[in-house]
This record gives sequence, structure tokens and C-alpha cells, in this order.
Amino acid sequence: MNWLDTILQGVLLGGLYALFAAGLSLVFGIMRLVNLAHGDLIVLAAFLILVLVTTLGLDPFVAAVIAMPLMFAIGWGLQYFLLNRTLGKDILPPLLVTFGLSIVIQNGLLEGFSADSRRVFAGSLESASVNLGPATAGIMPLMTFFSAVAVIVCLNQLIYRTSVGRAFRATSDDPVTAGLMGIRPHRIFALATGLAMVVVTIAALYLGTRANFDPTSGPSRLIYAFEAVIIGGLGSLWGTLAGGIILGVAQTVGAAINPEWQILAGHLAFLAVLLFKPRGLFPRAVD
Amino acid sequence: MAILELDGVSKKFGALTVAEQISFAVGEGEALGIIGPNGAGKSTLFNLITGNIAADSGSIRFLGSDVTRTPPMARCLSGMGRTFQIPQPFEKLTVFENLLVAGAFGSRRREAEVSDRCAEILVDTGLIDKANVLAGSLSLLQRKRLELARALATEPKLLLLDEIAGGLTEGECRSLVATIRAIHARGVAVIWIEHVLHALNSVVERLLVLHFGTVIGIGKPEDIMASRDVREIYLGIEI
Amino acid sequence: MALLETRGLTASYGDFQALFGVDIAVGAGETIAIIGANGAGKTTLMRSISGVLTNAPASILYRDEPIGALPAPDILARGISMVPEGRKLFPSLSVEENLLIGNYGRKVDGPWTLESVFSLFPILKERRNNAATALSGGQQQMVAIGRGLMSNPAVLLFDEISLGLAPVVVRDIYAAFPRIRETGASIVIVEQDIAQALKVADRVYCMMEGRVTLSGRAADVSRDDIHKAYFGTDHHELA
Amino acid sequence: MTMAIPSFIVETRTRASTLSAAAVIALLLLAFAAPFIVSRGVIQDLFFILTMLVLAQNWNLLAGYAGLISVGQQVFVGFGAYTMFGCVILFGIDPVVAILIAGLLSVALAIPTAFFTFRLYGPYFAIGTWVVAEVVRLLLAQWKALGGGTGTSLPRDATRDMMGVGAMRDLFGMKASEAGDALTYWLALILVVATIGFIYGLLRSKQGLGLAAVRDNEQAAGAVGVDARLMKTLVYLATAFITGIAGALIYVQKARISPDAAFSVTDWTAYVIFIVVIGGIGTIEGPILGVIIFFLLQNLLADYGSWYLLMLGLLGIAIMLFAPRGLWGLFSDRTGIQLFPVRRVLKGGPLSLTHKGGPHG
Repeated sequence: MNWLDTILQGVLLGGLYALFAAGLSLVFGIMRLVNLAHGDLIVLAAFLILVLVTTLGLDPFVAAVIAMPLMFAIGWGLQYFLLNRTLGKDILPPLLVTFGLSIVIQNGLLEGFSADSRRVFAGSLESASVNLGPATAGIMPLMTFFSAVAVIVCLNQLIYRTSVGRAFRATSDDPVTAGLMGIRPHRIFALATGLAMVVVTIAALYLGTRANFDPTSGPSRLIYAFEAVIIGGLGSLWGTLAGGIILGVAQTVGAAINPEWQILAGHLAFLAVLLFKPRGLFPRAVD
Repeated sequence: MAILELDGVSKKFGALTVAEQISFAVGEGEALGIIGPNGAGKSTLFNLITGNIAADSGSIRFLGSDVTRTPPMARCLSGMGRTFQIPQPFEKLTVFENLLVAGAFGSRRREAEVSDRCAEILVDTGLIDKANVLAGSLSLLQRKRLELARALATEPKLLLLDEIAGGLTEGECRSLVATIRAIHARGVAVIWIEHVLHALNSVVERLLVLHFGTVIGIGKPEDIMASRDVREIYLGIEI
Repeated sequence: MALLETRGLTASYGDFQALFGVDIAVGAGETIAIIGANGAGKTTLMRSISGVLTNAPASILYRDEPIGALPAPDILARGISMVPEGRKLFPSLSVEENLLIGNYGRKVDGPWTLESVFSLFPILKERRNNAATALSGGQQQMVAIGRGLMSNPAVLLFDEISLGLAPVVVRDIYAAFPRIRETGASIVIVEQDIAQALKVADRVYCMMEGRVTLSGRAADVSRDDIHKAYFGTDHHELA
Repeated sequence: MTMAIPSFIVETRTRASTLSAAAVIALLLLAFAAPFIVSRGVIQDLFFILTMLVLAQNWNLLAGYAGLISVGQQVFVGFGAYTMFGCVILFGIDPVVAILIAGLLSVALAIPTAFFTFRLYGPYFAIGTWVVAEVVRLLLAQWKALGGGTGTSLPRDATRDMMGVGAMRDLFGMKASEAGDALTYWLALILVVATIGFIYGLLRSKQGLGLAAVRDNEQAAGAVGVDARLMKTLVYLATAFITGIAGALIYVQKARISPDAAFSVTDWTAYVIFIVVIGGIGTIEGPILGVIIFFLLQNLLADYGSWYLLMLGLLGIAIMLFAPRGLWGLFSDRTGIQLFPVRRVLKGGPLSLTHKGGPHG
């Protein structure tokens, strides 16, 4: 087993999981809400890109750019008209509503696209790879990883350098006082979810072009996103990237030992971190 | 032997000092009043004593054993009954059930054994006609009475009261003072934070003045109320 | 005509009534002080005007428009800004960011910019990149006031700005008032520190248990009137 | 006290609940007689309803009363089923005994599971339980002796000469398979009665009152001496025990198992959550009403495939938003009827004299 190659693939896979997790981490940081349909929304975006590619014959990247505003609108509307009504002291409503939403999306997609697994063809890019000395890395995995880094840099710039970012953090600290500053919390929450959906679209692009997906592959993506966020530590996007990388490497090493152990190894890494560092490796420290 | 001893208890939230080297003791069955302007750290001191806030340094001894690190639930079981400044009733339970929980768990007995005592407390605190009403529908004043009633139901050895007399009419204030006096007469020690001075001074044997997180005076109510700096800091009036 | 006035304003939490028909008025450029004991309803009045409470549609008028039912963002957009009780700075924002967010919902040209706030409170310029919670109580209050100014409001509400601050710090804060008044904004101060409030106010209202018990020009209101209105008991019984 | 307070009595029974108790007993007698009255198909449907009701009551106890929203209860269904299969296939133990062993081992599994998942809060606890279920599913899929990933079946004779089947064959002249169905049906009926009895008993007890206080306001409950963490752990272990037994019983009747089926989120968690939410979370009557509605919907829309689940999801969302106390909640709020009253009502003493104020007033 070529250790270096396995670890490199794991790190690059970590980029994909960080993309899954970034939206989840952003939304939770602002309104303490975890959307159990997050994985299914990724799959929904992947199908959206698939439709754009197959019906309009677009290149996947162009299709993704078109899908972003659509997903933003879906995210904005979902939060403003549905999820905002569930926010409050009791954690039950948001969990059950998003659980219901997950079931609705999965079965809606099943009706629309049947249960066969699909893939977005990225032409020559898929097989292209570059030689990095001892290990070779595929173009797509590399692009996935750098997209993840770029997304996190952009999100951090937005949150810590812009006035909307200040509004996000202020609303997360104290929605009532934020209202006194002229901030409308319900709009801010909708904006945050919309933004999360844009990140979800980027994740869906790489998911769709690298792996097969079908209407029921949402939940497992949600679990990977969740594990990356917990391993990394709540509220820190760089932590989420680190969490994704640790999960990715655990999975590739597990798969290298025995192909059936890939997912299991990831879960065990998650449980190990939970055992020793209940608040994750980088709880809001690195930001 | 002192029932409660605080020795050099301090607490900081970021750069804000909310408690600075607080040391005092409460004797067996003694009633101590705590006064100080808003934001002086009175409720924080309460939460340090009951364990809802962990002290940064210093020690707290209750009935001879060190409770500095024990959780609020354990301190309640060892004999501390407390009220919250902002009432926290069990809204989906009735008033009577609120007391049953406190009585059964606080004094570690079966429900049947405590139900009569809980009914008595409801009568004393004027809540008897609200016994079967959901606590969520009580007014602010009734919720404050429920806080007192629930604390009494745990049969505490030390009763901690946080601004329970605010907003009461003369008659209600008199009946509240009578209830607290009756409890105190049975040997229960009391620590009472209050702004309504005439109610406070008619029960407590000593007054402690807290300002800016530090104890600036402790002694007989008459001496404390007469002292110059207490009046100025507390009432902000340049005499 | 008053710029801002309340007519028979009543407010309640659940069925506990906090305000009973309160009438106050603020003229353009005028400074009024509202004093009263703890629990008199002062903060409830502020929360009703600022839009944190929105259950009094017709009884609050601003430039003759009923604003009682509008939420806080709409009220700020109309030029009423509040410095809330307990300062309520945003912990995850730096000092400068806390100031900048002040005009998020109302960007209007006027005397108050980041630089003019720094000139009003020079210490804040040095500490601009610190986290807001790393400042002392007094400095945090200055940030809260600066934040309230940033939206260049026509009416500025101050809710208990001397809360938990040592008298010397309160003096520094009130020293900034003349420059705030110069800009022509109306100011409403809710305060427990009667001496400071009377020094800066044109007119004063005293509240007790949800009712206005005294109102008049600050100059011709005597200390005894205030005590009677403040405590509902005359001066000497207090001692 | 200055004056002897006339003694009070505490009541919980209401007129509606006494009437309903009589009706329930009559219903139970009828239910026990069912295998002799109705067809085998109906018996299998009733078995499905009863087992789903057991799972729903347990999830309801966890989420509605202890505030623990788990999306991973399928771990105990699957683990219980696999334990039963292991006992029967590897050790030749009688399935009925194996069912009990499944419950005990599920509690053993629940201890480390609680240790991990209790470190997470709210939504993260929910997903944490899901991860644990996935881990156990993947581990069992490696167990070749029980068919690994593709699964296995119970040996034919195992269920044929289960405890009691022989006796029933002679006594009532039933065929072996018919007797097997009747036995599992009766076991399911006993399990439902035991589960509801346990939950109702718990809610009427001091621990039940403490649990309700923790669910309402954990900090205030701690301040009056209620150990919230211990309370939640006990409930978690109890529900693991019953859910493990239910899982084993379900798979005795199915006689065929695979990791994906035994640990299915849809069958053992999604359906269960909708039964509880649509029926009425936080009440015992809710899941009962919910499972009946669920069964009717399933028959009505069975041939619409995924439309059925889509509709169920939308119905669940609508109810959670507009009628959080579910259909039973709506009914009981309007009529005030409660079949399982828990409220401790104080009667007697000054209450009956209804004069104002206490002895000092």
C-alpha cells in the first residue's frame, strides 16, 4: 500500500467533505439550526446540474454557475417561509421539519428521476491527473480541494470583513439587540441559508462529477458533513476543513486496508475524536 | 458553627470583574440581607453560592463541607433552597406539581409523603387557589411566589431569596414577611437580596452591602443604613 | 408639538401589567430624564418605544405617526435609536465593529461618524480592535453610547447607563452629554442615579409601579418631591 | 404551623379515564381472542401495527418526555434482531428466549452508545445516534456467520417448534405456521400492554414527574434536586431494552434478515417519527392514534410508491408547524378528554372552602 498516495487521496477527499460541511457549519454558527435535509439538498443540486448538463448540453462548471442562483433562491425561500417558523426555544420543531423535508426531497427525486444512480460527465477532466513525484493526483480531486479552500477563504472574508458578515455575527450573538441596530433577523437567516445553498451547489458539482449518486444518497453526505464539523470543532470554518481532511484520510486508509471498511473507518475516527476531544479539535480557536 | 462560609471568592467575565475577594459567613439559623445598586453583582453572588456559576478562585463551605466545585443539584440536596430573580417555573406543570417536584426530589421523599406539606406551603404563600392551574399562566408576581413556595418545598436548611418582594402591595408584603419570619423561626438560615428595604429590614439580623462586586460593608441594619458612603453609593444621592 | 410622545401607554407581560396609562412627551432637541425605583416600569417604557415590545399600536406617536406596533428595525429607520439596559454589546464583534453595526439599518449623513465618536470617547480609538468584552464596564458603556449615535438619530434613548458603574466612571460618561446635545438630537435618559440625571435634563418624569407620579422642569423640582414620588414614602422614613 | 390544615387528597383519575379503562379491558379481551376469529392476513397486519406502536411509544418517551431526539433507534431494532438470530442459529436457543436475551444485550449496547452520544447536544445528539447506528450496521455486515452483507434466514424448524407452538397445535388444532403467527401476535400484544403500562406507570411515578420537570426547564429542575443526566440515561436504557425486544420479535416473524433491512432508517425511525408527530408527541394516546392513521394511509396509498412517503413527509411538516401537539393534541385540547391522565389534582382542604388567602391573609 503506497502510504503517501493514500494520505494524499484522503486529504483531497477531505476537501469534498469540507464543502459538504461548510454550509452546515455556517448555518449552525448563525442560528443554531441543523438542517437534517442538508445532504438531500446537495443531491438536489447535483440533479439540477445533471438536468442543465443533459438538456442544455452545458459544461458541468457552467451548469453549476447557473444552478447557484437557483439554489440560493431555494435556500432563501426555504428558510424565510418554512424554517424561520420553527426557530425558538424548543429544538424539536426544526429537527422534525427538516427530517420531513429530507423525506420529501428524497421521494420527490425518486418520482422525478427514478432510483438509478447517475453521474455528471466532465469529459476529459475526469481522468486527467498530474504527477506529484511519488504520488499522482487527479485534476478533479485537486480542484475539489482548492475549491474548498477558496470557499472557506471567501466565507471568512465575508463574515469578518463585510457589514453583512457583522450582521451575521451580531444576529448570532443577540437577535433582539441586532433588531435595535436595524437588522431584520429573519432576513439574515434566509440570506445565510441561501449562501449555504451556493456552497452546496459547488459541493454538488464535485460530488456529481466524481461519484455516482441517486435520490437516496443524501443522508450519508449529511453524516460526513456532520462528522467533519464535529471533528473540526463548532463555529470554525478552518476547523471544518481540518475535520474533513481527517475524515477523508481515515476513510482512504480504512479502504486501503479493506475496501469494505472505508465508511466504517471514517465513523470510528469520528467516535475517537468525540471520545478524547468532545468539543472538537479546534473549537472556535482557529478562526 | 457557621452554616455557610465564603472565603476570597472571585469571578471575572472577560475583563469585567463581577466578584472580587468576597468573604463572609452566615451563622446557623441567621437571616442575612444583601443590598446594593443594580449591577453590583448581587445575583452573580447568589449563583456562585448555588453553583450555577463556578467561582474562579476562593472557596465556599456549606454545613462544614467544601462545595466550591459541586453542581447546583448536589448543593440543593445538601440543603440549599433558592429562588431565581427571573422566575423559572415548570410552565407545563401545575402549581401544585411544581411543588411536588421540589418536595419529592429536594427532600428525597416519596410524593405521597410530601403532598400535604406542599399544600400547606401553597396556603402560606397564597397560591392555594391556583394549585391546579398551569404555572405557565401565572402572572409575574404569582410566579415570584411560586419561586418562594418551590424553594420552601425542598425543606432547605439555607433559603436564598432573590428580589422576591418587588412590586407587592402593602398587604402582600406583610404576608410575605410573615411567611419568611415563620420559616426563619423554625431555624432555617436565610440570605435575602432585596430592594424593598422596609420589608428586608423587618426580617434580617445583619445587612451586607455589595457594590461593584466587592463587600463594602456588613453589620446591623441600623448601622449600615446610617453609614454615609452606603447611602451615597446605594442611592446615588449627594447628601 | 412634541417630536415623540406616549398617550395612555399600557404594557403587560402575560397578565402582569407593567405600565398603566403612561403619558410622556419629548420636544425636538430636548433632554428629559425618567427616574424611578427598580421595577417601576422604566425599562418596559423604553422597550415599548424602541420596538422591542410591539403591543401598543396607537399609544406611541412619532412626528404624529403611530409607531407602537412597529418592530425595532422600522423604528430605528425612522431615527429613534436605543442604548439598551446592560449595554448588550455583541461579544463576537470588536469595539470598532460594534460601533459600525450601529448604523446597519439607518445610514444617514450627520455629525456622528466613526471618527467623531472616537473624538467623543478617545479611549475607544486605542482599543478599537479589542473584543468588546475585553473592556471595563465604563468603556463598554461608551461603546454602547457610540453605537447608538452612529445612526445619527433624531431621538436617542439611554436605558440605565449608570448600571453597575462606579460613580467616578458615571461622571466621565455624563461629561460627554453636552456634545451630544449640541447636535440637536432629543435625548431620553432612564436612570437610577438621580443626581446625574437632574444635572443634564431639561424636564424630569418620576415613575413608580407603572405610573408617572411626578413631572416638571428639572430646575424647579425639589429633592423631597422626588423622594415622595420615588419611594412613595417621605424622606425621613428611609433612614 | 399555627392551624392544622385539613388533609388534602391528590387525584389523577378523571371520569373519562375510568370509562376508557373499561373500554380498554374489553378491547384487550377481544384482541387476545383475535387469532381464533380473524384471518391470518389480518393477524399479520395487527402484528405490524402492534410492533410499530411499541417503537413509537418508546421514541415518544425519549423525545416527547426526556427531550432526547434520536434519529438512531434503528440501532436497537437491528441489534436486537441480530442478537436473536445469533442465539437461534449459533447457539440453538429457542426464539422466545432469544427475544429476551436481545433486550438485555441491547441495554448493554446502550451504555457505550449513551456515553458517546450524551456528549452531543440537540441536533448533534440526533445525528450522533444515527452515526452509531451506521457503525453497528457496518460491523454486523462483516459478520460472515450471519450472512454478512446479504443477510440470512432462520432455520425452518426454529420457528416451527418454538415454545408453545406445539401446545397450540394440539389444543386448537392450528397448523404450525398459523400457530407461529398467533404466538408472535400474542407476544406483540403482551409487549404493547407492558410498554404502555411501563410508560404510564413511569409518568404517574415520582421519576415521571421529575422527567417532566427536566423536559420543561432543566436548570430549574437541577435547582430543586432533580438529577437530569441520570433521569435521561435511565430512560435511554429502558427504551433500548424494549426496542431491542421489539426488533427481535419483528424478525422472528419475518424470519429473514439483512443489515440494510434491520437497520433501515426509513422503516424503524422515519415511519416511527411520523406516527408520533402526526398522532401527538408528548402523550401516550398520540402514538396510538398515529399508528392507526399510519396504517390506514399505508393501505390507501400503498400502490403509489414514493408518493406515499412524500405525502407522509408533507403531512408531518404541516402538523409540526401548525398543530405541534398532533391530532390527539387538537382533540384533547378541545374536549379535555385524557385516556391516560397524569395531572396530580389537589382536592379538599381550603380548596373546597375556596376562601381567599391563607391563615394569615
